[in-house]
Amino acid sequence: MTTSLARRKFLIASAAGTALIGAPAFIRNASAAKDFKIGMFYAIAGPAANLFGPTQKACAELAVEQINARGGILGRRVQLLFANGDAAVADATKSAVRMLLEDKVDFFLGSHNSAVREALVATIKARVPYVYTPIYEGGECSPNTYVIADTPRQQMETVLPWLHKKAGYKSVYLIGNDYVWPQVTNKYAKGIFKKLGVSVLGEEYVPLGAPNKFEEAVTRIKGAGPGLVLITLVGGDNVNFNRTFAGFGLDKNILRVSSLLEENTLLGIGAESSNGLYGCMSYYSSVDTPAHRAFKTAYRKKYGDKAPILGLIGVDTYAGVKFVEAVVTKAKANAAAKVKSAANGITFASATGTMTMRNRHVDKDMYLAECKGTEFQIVETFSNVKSGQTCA
Amino acid sequence: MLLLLLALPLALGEYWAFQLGLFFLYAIAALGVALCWGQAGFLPLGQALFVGLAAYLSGAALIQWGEAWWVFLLLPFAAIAAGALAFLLGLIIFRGRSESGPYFAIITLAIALLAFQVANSWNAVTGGYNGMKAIPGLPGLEGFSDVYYLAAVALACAVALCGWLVQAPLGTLWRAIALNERRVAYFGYDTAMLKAIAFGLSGVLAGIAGALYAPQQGLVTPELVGFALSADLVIWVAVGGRKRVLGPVLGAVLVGILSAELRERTYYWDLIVAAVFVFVVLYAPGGIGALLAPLERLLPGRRKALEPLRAPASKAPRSAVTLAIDGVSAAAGEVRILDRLSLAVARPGIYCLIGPNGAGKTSTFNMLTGELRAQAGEVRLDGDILSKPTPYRLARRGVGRKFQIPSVFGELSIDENLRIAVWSARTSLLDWLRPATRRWDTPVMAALRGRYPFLDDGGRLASALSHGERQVLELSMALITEPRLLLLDEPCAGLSSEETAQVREVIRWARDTLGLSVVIIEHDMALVKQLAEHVFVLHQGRLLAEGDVAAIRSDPRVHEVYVGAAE
Amino acid sequence: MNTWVFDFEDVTGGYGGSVVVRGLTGAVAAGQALCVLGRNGVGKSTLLRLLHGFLPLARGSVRFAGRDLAGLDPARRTALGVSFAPQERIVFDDLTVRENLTLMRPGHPLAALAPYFARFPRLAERLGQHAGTLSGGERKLLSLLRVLAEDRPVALLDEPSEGVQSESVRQMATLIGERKAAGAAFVIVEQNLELVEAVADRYLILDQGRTVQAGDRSTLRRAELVAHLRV
Amino acid sequence: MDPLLVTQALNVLYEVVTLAVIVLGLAIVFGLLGVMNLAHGEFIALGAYVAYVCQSHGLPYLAAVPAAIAACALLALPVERFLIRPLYDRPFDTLLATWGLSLFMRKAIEIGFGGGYKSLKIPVSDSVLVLGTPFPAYRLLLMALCAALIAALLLWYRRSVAGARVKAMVGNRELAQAVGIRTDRLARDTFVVGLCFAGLAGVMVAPLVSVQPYMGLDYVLRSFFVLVVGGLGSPLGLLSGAAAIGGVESAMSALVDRTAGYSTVLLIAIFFLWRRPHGIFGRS
Repeated sequence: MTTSLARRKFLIASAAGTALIGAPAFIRNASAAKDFKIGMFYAIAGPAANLFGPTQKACAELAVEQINARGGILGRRVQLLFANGDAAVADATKSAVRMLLEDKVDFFLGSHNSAVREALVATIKARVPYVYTPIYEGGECSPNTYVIADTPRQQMETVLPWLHKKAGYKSVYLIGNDYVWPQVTNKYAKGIFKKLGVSVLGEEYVPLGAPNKFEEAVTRIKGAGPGLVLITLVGGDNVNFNRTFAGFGLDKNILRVSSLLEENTLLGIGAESSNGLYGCMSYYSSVDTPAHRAFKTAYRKKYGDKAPILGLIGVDTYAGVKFVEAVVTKAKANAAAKVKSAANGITFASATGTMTMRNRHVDKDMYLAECKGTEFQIVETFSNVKSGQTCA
Repeated sequence: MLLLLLALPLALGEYWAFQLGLFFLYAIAALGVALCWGQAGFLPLGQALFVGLAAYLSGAALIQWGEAWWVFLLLPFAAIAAGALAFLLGLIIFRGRSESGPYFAIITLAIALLAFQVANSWNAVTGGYNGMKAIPGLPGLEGFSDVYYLAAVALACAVALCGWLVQAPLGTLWRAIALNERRVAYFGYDTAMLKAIAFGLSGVLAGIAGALYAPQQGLVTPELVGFALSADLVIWVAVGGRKRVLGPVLGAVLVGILSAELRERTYYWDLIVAAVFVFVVLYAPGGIGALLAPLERLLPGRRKALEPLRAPASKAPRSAVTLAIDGVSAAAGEVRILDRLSLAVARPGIYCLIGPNGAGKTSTFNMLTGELRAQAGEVRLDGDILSKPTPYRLARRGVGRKFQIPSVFGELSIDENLRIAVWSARTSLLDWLRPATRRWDTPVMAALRGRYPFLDDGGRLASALSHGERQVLELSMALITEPRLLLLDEPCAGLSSEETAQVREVIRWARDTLGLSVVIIEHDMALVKQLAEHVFVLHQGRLLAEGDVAAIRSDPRVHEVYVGAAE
Repeated sequence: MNTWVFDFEDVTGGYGGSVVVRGLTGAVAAGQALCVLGRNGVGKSTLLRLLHGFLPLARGSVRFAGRDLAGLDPARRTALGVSFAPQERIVFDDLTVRENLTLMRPGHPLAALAPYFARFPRLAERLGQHAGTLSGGERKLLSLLRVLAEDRPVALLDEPSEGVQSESVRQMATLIGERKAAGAAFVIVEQNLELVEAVADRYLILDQGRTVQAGDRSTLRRAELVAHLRV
Repeated sequence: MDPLLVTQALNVLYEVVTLAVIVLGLAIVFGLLGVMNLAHGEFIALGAYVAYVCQSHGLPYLAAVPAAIAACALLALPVERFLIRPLYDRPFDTLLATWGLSLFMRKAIEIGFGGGYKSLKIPVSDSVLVLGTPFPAYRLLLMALCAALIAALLLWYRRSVAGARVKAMVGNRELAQAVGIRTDRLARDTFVVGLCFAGLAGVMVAPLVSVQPYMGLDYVLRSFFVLVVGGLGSPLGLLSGAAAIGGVESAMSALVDRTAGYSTVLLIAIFFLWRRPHGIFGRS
């Protein structure tokens, strides 16, 4: 009875279309008890909100639409509740508390930075399972926490040996922002360089959140003369560095690999400065697989011409929601122990294919992309790359 | 009130208790910002530094000893450490430069930016970018809403503390500094110390917020040290109202919670906040707190006038003063203002300093009090060479000054103005905190009240006084400090002849009762004739002539500089 | 219809709401000088600042060529034809002597000032120097020259002779006399009797913000003035 | 000569000269009028976005110059009238009001142009040999343009009548009124010109940096530091401040790394704000 009532309300709301978007929120609350609620953190307001936010939301909603079309999770309609992940940690914490206590969400999904992740872990305290989606430094093994993200191993283990084989660089220079993700990535990369017999000519970090310029660093790199530069700069620093690098003409002789190079950043770097620049992540919008073609068709169909630009940070929420569906369906509950045993070895859909959860991280396909203008051209696919994480 | 606060979580539920608890903590830090900005008149723009420091300390202590009940005893130390750092920083900065304008704000901002880099890079200690994690809750208070009670009690205590400080003599002195710091220094107060105390207390308040933030959140990240929280605190204080005790609390709780709730739902929220902020700065400097004013008036229990207390004796020396200026030269830019000036005040009495405009009369005073640096020559006070004089040090040695344009503290009441003078050179740190100090009275003060009945109307603001009354008030304040040497710059300018006569009598009375040496810059020759026991005539930065009035009048050189060459 | 080029009536006002001068009335015709006399602190400078719009009038009116100047800021009064030389901060220290003289008359040849420079050769020698490097007396001369160079119908001068050597004061008096002959009117606040006696056509003696004596040249008595100015 | 040394020396020079141009607008507004404009960086951003719009419409790069000046002037006029003029002589409130304005402008730019990075094509993309070492041509051109712009402004300030009037107003506002200068209008015009220079600086650096709504933050604080170290109101101060802040940051970045450069600049700024607020040459 209540179920059919809820369904009818849902149908009415859907029929009313976008004009009534404000109203369903109320109706959803009325049907709160039955829906399967995912509390999702993404960039709603803040510096990253315009970069990633719309994609994060669109991809998650696409996944939810597909799941609900098939009858939801365990017969329950899936509902997304949103909170800002591009916020001060205390703001994220209070949103998590609200979702825990008032909304009583069944699962948490987060696409945000590592500091906010630590805040959510500290707040949720494993009471509800939590899946974290964007690229990060690895090492998250808190109980009842699952990670879809690309890890340093998945990135470095693929791109560095491949480029060494193809381009034969003999030496390398490392530059990154001064915080944990670049440091951990570089530590991992240096292990690989040692095995490859590549010498590290320099390693430097620039302050996070400071107005950085890169003329001096680029000149230093020019003097060191490496065959490859490994870039673990983020955001505007990544843009500035690469524009300066090419401006000084270093792009003609030195290869670059950037660890966090998605579509927005490449647009900022621009076609003039992207020659000889590579990236290695689990998603590029130019990946050509049957699954991705289907994904993109569905995405275009749902959002039309004004669809937010596709990129790794954003699309990974799609896989995140699909993981929730797969694991809860298999476990038949969201209790911690059941989810944990169901999760290990489970395979679920991503935008480009499938991923497999092991040790609460995923084995996934990685793509090596070379920048051609402001587009990524996939030059190699690495299948089922292991995360290198060993969470119990 | 407190009961209402404690009952709130039962009505609103655990989530709101958690949320309110956090913003109560922010409100405590905001109270500190308001103490500095609304009371003492300087704006700290990097206050998060102290919140963050205490949070890291408290977090570390909890991680180390979180199981033990006595960890509660450690938390105050985190707050005190933050306060100590603030006090030291304040003392260093304020000693280096006496004013507290926007540059102080930018210094604190730059320090906070540096601290952010340290917190972000020093992985081993702070946990770096991802923060100091797995901080346990306080023993027995692990629930989401449990810290709420602690925060509510802490906030109530902080509000009470601030309310009390604002009422205490310290609050009066802070407000006086905000209005005219130089004048406060001329009353013999160490203004740098007073401001550093305000900054230190604001650090303690920020520290209390930080110390409780760590167990409430379970995580401390570098952004807690950074600019964003510092900026939010300032916006909350501005919008809430920086001059009222409850203003910052209103700002933090209302604006803070509205922002937290609406930012992610309202696309234009940041635009709205920016516009409201600009509006408040431009048109409503009192903030929301100003709306409370009518309510406050309704509250009963206005304090009755209390019996005055006899103030202790001044700590400044009491013996007669000797002053000798010997060959002093000084310049401003290219223009020579004092040119080998020599004059001496050897025994108590009334000395007049006259001369045409630009002769260097006020400059002589400025040179004595250290505002104009002497390039050559020396000044001896009681036989000791005065090197690097400051208004504060001179006041401590019994030298007072009254300015030409009356510089009483306009936004303070007559009573408060007089008290600042009474406390001069009589108070210790402890007295600044004791309300009883407000009742101090001295025979000189009583005598002046007798002469000038308007001084008894203590509640009036000094800005509401007439020009003549302000002149008298400032002269009274100078006399109440019971100086040995008093420098008066045109004490009768703009007074009616009746008022002039009264001032003349008061100066004579003060000389007789206090054994005072008075040096008066005066243009009114009638007054000079009536008052002066000795006259110095200055011309082009030099002593042209000196002697009694009759000798000066008959001096042809004096005649020439005043009226032009004789035919 | 009167013939005054500049006149004021019942002028009352002061700083920040306090009243320093009360009910002052005076007038000057073209080719005349009105001297305002009195001890320091009686409100002479305040009067000039009220006349030129730096301070608001609490009561009274100021007219130039019959036009009421109420509501006009100092810059507009100057543009209309009333020059003003203040008592303090009298020149632009950061500008050269030449710039001080030509600031509002770009391209105007300095040659027109040649007769003045002839009387004050020291200024002519220092045309390229910053005014801030001049001595006090030289600055006063420069200030006066600036006003004379502006060549406006009315000039308000605040103690032009202060700090100036007596030889130069005599030159000043001659210059002001020449300009009067050419039809300019002056309101001069002054304490130097020599200058007053040389140029004044009318006078006004103030004490404590009020007029105690006023009249024309024929009633000007040195002894009385000295009594009001001195001990 | 060691080619790296040549390049690093040019980098230091480049940093100093571009920093001077970035500060120019604030030097006018803060140095001459005493207005602490915390929205300075947002006007630089506005100039950069105007350049982006011009370029994306296929206009020649120089077209951005008049466009940016027009945009900044149009915005500066109401800002002066309603935000700055009521707050003269209230430095704290000016600081806070312009800070509010900067928050507002940043968000407005984000709403208008989106939060993503905009990349502008570099108008001149070749390299030029300097003492045998290649150096990017646009950077050299920019240095020349910046130097020319600063020199022109200094010459104008020193030699022109308008410059003399501004100097007169700054040095002695009351006397300026007495000689007939409409100081309120002159102050308004000076403010507008200052913000136009900020926009112009935005146009000049836009091809070399990441253009995004938050870019203004990078410039405003350093601009203040330059002015504090150099001292207000003097052209020599502007250059020496830029040399001290930009030169030290660039040199430390070249010798050690960015962290050293950034921290040194903060420490220098703190020292000057604390001990020598009137700058290197100023009297305390």
